[in-house]
Amino acid sequence: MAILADKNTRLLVQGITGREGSFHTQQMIEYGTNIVGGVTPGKGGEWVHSKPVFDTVKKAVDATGANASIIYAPAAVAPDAIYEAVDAGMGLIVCITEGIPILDMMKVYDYIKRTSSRLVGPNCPGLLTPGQAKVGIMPGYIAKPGNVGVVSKSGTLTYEVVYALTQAGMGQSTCIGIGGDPIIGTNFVEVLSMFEEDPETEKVVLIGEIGGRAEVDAAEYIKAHMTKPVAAFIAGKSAPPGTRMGHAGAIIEGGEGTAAEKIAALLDAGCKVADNPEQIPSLLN
Amino acid sequence: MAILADKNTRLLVQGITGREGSFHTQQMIEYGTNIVGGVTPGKGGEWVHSKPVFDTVKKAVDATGANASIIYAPAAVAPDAIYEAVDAGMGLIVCITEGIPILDMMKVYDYIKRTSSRLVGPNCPGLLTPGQAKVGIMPGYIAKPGNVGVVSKSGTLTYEVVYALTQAGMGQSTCIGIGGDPIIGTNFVEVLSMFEEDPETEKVVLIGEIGGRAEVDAAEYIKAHMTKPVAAFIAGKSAPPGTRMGHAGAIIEGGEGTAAEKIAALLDAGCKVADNPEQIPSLLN
Amino acid sequence: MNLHEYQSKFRFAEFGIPIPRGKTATTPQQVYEIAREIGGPVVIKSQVLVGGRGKAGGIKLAQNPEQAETLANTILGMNIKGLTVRKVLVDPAANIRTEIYLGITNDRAAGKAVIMASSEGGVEIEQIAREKPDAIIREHINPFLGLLEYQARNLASGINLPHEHWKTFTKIASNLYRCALASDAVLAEINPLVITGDNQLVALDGKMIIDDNALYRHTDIAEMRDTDAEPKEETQARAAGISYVKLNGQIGCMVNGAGLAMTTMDMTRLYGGEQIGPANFLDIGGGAQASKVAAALRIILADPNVKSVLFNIFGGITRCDEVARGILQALDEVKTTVPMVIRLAGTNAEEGRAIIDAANISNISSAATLTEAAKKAVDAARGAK
Amino acid sequence: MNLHEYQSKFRFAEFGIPIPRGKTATTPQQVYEIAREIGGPVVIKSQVLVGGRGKAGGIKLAQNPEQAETLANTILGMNIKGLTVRKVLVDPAANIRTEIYLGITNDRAAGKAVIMASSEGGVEIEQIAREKPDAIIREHINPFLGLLEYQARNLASGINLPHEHWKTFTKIASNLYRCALASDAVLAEINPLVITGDNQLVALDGKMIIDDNALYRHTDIAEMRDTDAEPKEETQARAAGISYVKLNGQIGCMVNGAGLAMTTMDMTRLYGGEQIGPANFLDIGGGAQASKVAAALRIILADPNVKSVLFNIFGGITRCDEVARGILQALDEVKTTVPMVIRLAGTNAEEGRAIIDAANISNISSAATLTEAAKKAVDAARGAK
Repeated sequence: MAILADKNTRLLVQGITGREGSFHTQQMIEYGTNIVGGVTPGKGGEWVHSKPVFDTVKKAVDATGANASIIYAPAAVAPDAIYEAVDAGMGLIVCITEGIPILDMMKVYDYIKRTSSRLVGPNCPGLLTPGQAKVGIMPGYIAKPGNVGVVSKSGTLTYEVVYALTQAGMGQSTCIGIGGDPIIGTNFVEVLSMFEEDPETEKVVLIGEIGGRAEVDAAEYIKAHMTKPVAAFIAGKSAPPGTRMGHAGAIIEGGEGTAAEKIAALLDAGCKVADNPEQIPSLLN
Repeated sequence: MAILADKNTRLLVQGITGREGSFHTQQMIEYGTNIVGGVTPGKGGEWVHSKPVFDTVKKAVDATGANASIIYAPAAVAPDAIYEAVDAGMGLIVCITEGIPILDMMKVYDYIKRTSSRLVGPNCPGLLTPGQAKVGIMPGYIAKPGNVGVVSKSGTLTYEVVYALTQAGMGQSTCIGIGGDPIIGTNFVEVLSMFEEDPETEKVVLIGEIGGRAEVDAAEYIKAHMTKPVAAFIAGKSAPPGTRMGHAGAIIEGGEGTAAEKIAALLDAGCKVADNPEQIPSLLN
Repeated sequence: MNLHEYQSKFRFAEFGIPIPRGKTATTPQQVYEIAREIGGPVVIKSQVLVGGRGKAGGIKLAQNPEQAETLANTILGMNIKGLTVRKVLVDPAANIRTEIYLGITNDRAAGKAVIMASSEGGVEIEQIAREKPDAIIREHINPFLGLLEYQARNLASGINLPHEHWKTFTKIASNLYRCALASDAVLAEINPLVITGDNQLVALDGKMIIDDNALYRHTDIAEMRDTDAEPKEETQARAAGISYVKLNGQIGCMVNGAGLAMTTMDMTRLYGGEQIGPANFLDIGGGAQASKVAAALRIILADPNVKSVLFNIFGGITRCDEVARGILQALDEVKTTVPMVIRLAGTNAEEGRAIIDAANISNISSAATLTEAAKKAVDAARGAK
Repeated sequence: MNLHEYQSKFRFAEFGIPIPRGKTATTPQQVYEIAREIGGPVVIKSQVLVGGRGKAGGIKLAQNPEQAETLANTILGMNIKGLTVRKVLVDPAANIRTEIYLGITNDRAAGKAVIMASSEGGVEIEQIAREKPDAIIREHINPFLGLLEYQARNLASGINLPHEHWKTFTKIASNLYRCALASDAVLAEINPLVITGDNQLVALDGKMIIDDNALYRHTDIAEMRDTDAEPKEETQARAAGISYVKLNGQIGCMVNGAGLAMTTMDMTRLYGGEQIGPANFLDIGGGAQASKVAAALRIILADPNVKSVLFNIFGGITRCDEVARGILQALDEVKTTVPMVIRLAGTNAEEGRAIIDAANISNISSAATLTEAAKKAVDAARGAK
């Protein structure tokens, strides 16, 4: 088991011939991910890392039976790539692309939520089900199979925590980076509910940051619905209000979205909250 | 019983202070329709035919508990009026307005079909549940309560048929003009299924015309699902291809949408099809 | 509203679609000048709003300006399916390697626009649909998202377009959609879209039909209407707010409501058989004010084929006695001896008929039912033959 | 990207929103000329990208050109929250009857833009939200439909705007939405939107924040960036492709990844207590090429408050030994005696640390964990005091 992706996932790479797409395709193949092909318009018929390249997602799906897609397209064309994947019936779409304008994402979000496709990201490291599938850019070696579910808004901070878990002997069911943009396809609550239902997941780690109220919503969900223990860390305690900290979503606006209120909500929900991400493994014992 | 509207319908008139809106409001009130108020932006606080006028649908709903709306707004603003009614949670929206551009209606249609609101029209005479409610512009005296359901794309042709039924002693459960535009909120099949389920309706009359394939879809539905007898008439047998006959939708394009193919489909579905609308009452015996 | 080929193509060009660098002319001399300016062979294309111009001899290839002028002499003024050619488009002759179909229209059942492409361009899409349905690639267009880039690529992929043309083709598809959207077009078609000998994509022929209901927001397009290219009566009807279509029968019809107007036409054919049928579709709209009835009557009677006139008015909310008075007033203004049958139904229909009968005008009779009225009108048309 | 008041208002005006007919000036003489041209009392408003300009004395009313010049002398060059006033906007003084709030921002939870209005204009929306939450009327904007007319009317109705102003108000709301949309604004705010003594609606103050991710399609807006109005280091960082925010602490942080960068900041505060904390947020992005590290280091060291530097790099797919070499190369280019703590984690972290240690540079030490690194950097900063 695990959530969202496993060894049966038939993954397509949109933007497979690009520098980043090609590099990570190789990484994903080396990890053992079941990549069935890729798409780059105008390059149909070529091969990348022994995988067939198609002109359109439709053709790729017809030929390979792909049921999931990962997108490495540039920001200006990434929304089109997402629509193409949705309209081709992809069940899972992971969008790595950084820098998609919020107006474009509002449309994508409104559109996709009326379909049965699930979008993870954009501007996220993707997901990793240790030992089964790597759908994204997380370094594979940091993880090992186990029963801790990890969900995070961040990239390298997630790697830190996952690596710390692995080194403490705690393997992971699935590790998911949902992205730090203001509008993302899959939020904390949705992932938490998947972990709650996943029989393989026994404990959960949530890594949040300042900005928005996703962590507060997560705390409310945890309080009301979760039976599995959750340990959390919130980045940005020392960030001043009104300034964007890298991630488009990481900004305290109108006094809302502070680390303090998020930590308070999580503590109130019964989570253990770390001051220091290196404490996380010990909080799960 | 009856379908869509009855004496419990709490009707709001959007565009109540306009010439047409005001005239038909009086007609509807005289028929006994339960009109609870009207809306004209900027005229909130006024009264028309002893009914309160509100600035917005939201305010009108809050004050009156309206659950249905009829729209007499001009074509350029009618889509906005429809969105306003949908977003205020109206269950039934009847749009009388003629001449709404098709591009505008495509958006309305895409939007409304994702909500629980039902739109009848635009460019239609509305509906009439004899003895209970008149939601539209059909002359009330042509109808009488009974068990024949009438559904039509047309206006005066509908009046002809309904009047003929009444004069032949056959009352109606509900008479509905769905409109002759290429894109309409409620189609034949939807109304037929309501009539099929309505215990008061025992027989059905369908009045179609050339253009599109709505009557062929209706025939397929009748063949597959209807237990009640259906008599039909299709206008435009003598119309040449490629020319629009008044209604925006009444045009035979690319050899499709002819009266002949529609009549054949209806006959195949077991309907009785009249050559002359004055035969309709006799076909129901 | 239908646009001429040249109007459609010039509008396409405004949206970045490559078209031949042609010009329109109304005289053979102009044709000569344009052909000389273009240099090399030209095609002279009659601009009339009917299909089958080529078969009718309305499209000709000329090798040089002199031949162009000669051919233009034949084409200008010729009659194609009842329409006189008053204008031609002179385009440079193209070296055609491949013909593609690309068009946008509405799919009513889906409630969406649909863009279609086919590698079998140059013939009518209906013909392709009948003969090689699989050769048409379709993409429905979400009205909120518009045509997406990937959809244009799906078309290119579906018609097996070589990769080298994808960029240009998808740009043309996107521009065609922008043009259709900005024009409220219910049809926007490039047929054929050709690949030339030197590997260029060019819209060789174009067609647009604009949503009449949307013309209020496109005054520039509304002004393009070529009233020379339609029967004069249709122009007059439009001005009077009447919906009118000329047909080939003998019975002029005046009806309120489009569905009832078609039904009335059908009744004249039902009882008239093959010889006798409707002379027109005419919907005078709500009410029946004398002035509008008079205008409609003038339009109907201008057709020399009309042997009798059938009024079919369902009173509805207007009372039939008022309608009867309006009709009589109009008949007083428009003098004629053509036999007329007036059928009034609905509120106060009997009073209305009594008013008509009391007027006691020799060429006017009343009828109680549509059947009776249609039979009387057919008999009158037969008698008048 | 934040726009100045004058930039926002001038852009509003391009979209048909009425604004005062003011002009900007950079010298007291220009202020005098503008005030004379306007005639009557004027308001001189400092153009700096911080709130609370009024309280800081950056907004003054002048009765005549002479007084305007005198006041401008005080305002131009003054320091407001660390920013120097280099430009003022000179607006005619308004006769204010009513102050309204009207703004568009994003509701992340809904995934939609939201337009808000309040009859309690003139104060910050957050303050209204805290004190009179019911006084804010909200309408979510469907990204495909845009702001509908009825929604603007719901706002007018909700704030009890007199009917006579509805038409103008809904037009302003619609134009504000068009402006926000066309500018990819994440905030577009008119506060206050005033009704003047002679019953006109005017946008007295305006604010816009543009989505940085969308600047690629708005070169006109990108050019409006006032680099004078932000710390010089942020400008340099942007040019180098580094995400940098200046803070007030003593420990310079250089990290890959935004979340990890914030965490590193937090660790310096966790172990540094109230006295010692982060001097900056800095995300150098993927990898750690020597040139980028060098650029980041120069930016960090330009801050005189910096007493120590903390590198925190999670190797990820890049190997830590490569990262270590890159850092050493950069340190070779940028000479400094500021103590540095380098923490490398991930692939080949130990090899990386070995490379750092082997370089044996007196002011550089390595750390295995973030905790250790943070503690060392804090100690170094304390020692350097």
